[in-house]
Amino acid sequence: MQLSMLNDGDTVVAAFEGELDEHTAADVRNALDSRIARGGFRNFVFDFSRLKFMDSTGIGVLLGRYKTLKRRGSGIYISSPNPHVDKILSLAGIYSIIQKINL
Amino acid sequence: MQLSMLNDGDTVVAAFEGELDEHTAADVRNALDSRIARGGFRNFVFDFSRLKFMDSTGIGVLLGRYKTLKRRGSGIYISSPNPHVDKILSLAGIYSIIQKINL
Amino acid sequence: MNKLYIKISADIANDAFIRSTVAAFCLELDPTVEQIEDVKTAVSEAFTNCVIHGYDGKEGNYVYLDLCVDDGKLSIIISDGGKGIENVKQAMEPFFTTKPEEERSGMGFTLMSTFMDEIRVDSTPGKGTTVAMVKNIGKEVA
Amino acid sequence: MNKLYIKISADIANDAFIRSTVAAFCLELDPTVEQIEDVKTAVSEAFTNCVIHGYDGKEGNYVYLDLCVDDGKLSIIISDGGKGIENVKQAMEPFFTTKPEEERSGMGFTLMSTFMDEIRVDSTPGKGTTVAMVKNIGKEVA
Ligand SMILES: Nc1ncnc2c1ncn2[C@@H]1O[C@H](COP(=O)(O)OP(=O)(O)O)[C@@H](O)[C@H]1O
Ligand SMILES: Nc1ncnc2c1ncn2[C@@H]1O[C@H](COP(=O)(O)OP(=O)(O)O)[C@@H](O)[C@H]1O
Repeated sequence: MQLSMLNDGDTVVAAFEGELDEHTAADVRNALDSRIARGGFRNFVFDFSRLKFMDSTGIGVLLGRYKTLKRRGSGIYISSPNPHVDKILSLAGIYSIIQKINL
Repeated sequence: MQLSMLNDGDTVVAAFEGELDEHTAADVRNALDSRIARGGFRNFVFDFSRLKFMDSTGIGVLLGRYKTLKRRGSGIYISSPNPHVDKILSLAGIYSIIQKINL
Repeated sequence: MNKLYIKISADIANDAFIRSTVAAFCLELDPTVEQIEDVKTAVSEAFTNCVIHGYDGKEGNYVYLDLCVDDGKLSIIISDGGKGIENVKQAMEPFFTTKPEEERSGMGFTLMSTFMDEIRVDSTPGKGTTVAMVKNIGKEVA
Repeated sequence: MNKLYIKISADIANDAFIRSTVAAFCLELDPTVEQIEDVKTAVSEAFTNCVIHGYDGKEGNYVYLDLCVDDGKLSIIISDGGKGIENVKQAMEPFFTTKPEEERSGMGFTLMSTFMDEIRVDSTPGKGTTVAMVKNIGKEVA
């Protein structure tokens, strides 16, 4: 699991690459939280275009970050999940609180 | 395991692709034997450039074909084995009876 | 009929290995990409639950898998000898979790039920938990 | 220390699955490409022997693998409950085979001994055969 954080104007793009499960989630949470704490952005995008696999751990990771970002008043987006990740996000109702976009 | 047989003048090139083990050897033996039985060539090349894996089953397959080809008076060659296949062929002394070439 | 039994250290670092191994074992059924992803997800959920809930992440324990592929069907039983579940019906409800502080989503059993064709959970508090799942696999059922 | 036990149908079609599974399990030791190929070959030889010699290819039997990775070392025990070996010393000699008519080369044990750092073969005629092998793995020992 690789996570790279890019700044695009007032938008942060967190690009996920690899497999997100309970084992790899710890580092992902830390990286996301410290970037969010640093601030200096208006929108936050979870770029899932290169995320190959995700289980329900990913739902927890998203919901956890959603709370903090919402409190900050940030725009929150999910970009380009593959069909498998998309199915899980739909099932869990994530798209009713986080908008899906295509970067 | 894929085996393709090419004719290059009076030379037959048997190109191995994939993994050669006891499970995949049966089809390989049949394909080689029926090509050899058809004749019409002076040289026979085992092209291992795309053979990814081989265990000792491969030694038996080679020695079996060597006997028939020798009886026919054909030239016999092994081409471009990867380091792993090369190590096994060397260990089994195959290069003392079949010459290694690079196609 | 092809059978495989696995006993492996209950270490969450083995999660990726286990789901890939199960996926590789059912390749002979000629699954679609979607079926492979479904199976990997269900296995990942069940294995994670054994490690995280069954054994509370404690070392020195084992997770057991019992697989059979036969006639277009994958049967898989995943079990632990951990703390067990008091109320299985409640545990299987969407969003129910006993570890919200670890950001568990409570969607594990929901994904297993959705992605597999059959699921059966047996648990004895103090003894352990067994999750048995079946999925029909192959181009015809896709 | 990470442990894995496998019991699998003694079907030669499982050979590729087994050697890949063992290779995947020792990835955490950060092996070189050459070390992975060495391990895959040794495992393929031992598994093939259980199926072809131990059970003479008969269906309904199992091969057992017992793996442990720890501290830069892979330990692997592969065993069958098959016909066993009368004379282990002779069986381990290069080019010795009891199945020349099936084009076995008799080089199985030689490759196992060459590619692994330790090998020990125990066999009881009528009871089965156990091959225990050890390989030191990692960039330092390469
Ligand atoms: N193997 C297990 N051993 C003990 N408890 C379990 C096990 N699997 C599931 N549970 C219980 O069932 C609940 C729901 O599981 P699940 O739907 O997978 O959600 P989550 O894992 O996100 O909590 C868990 O929170 C836990 O209390
Ligand atoms: N698991 C086993 N059960 C019974 N006999 C075996 C087993 N493994 C090896 N043998 C015996 O040892 C001989 C040598 O084995 P090996 O060096 O692997 O060569 P090969 O498999 O090519 O015959 C075999 O021909 C067989 O007689």
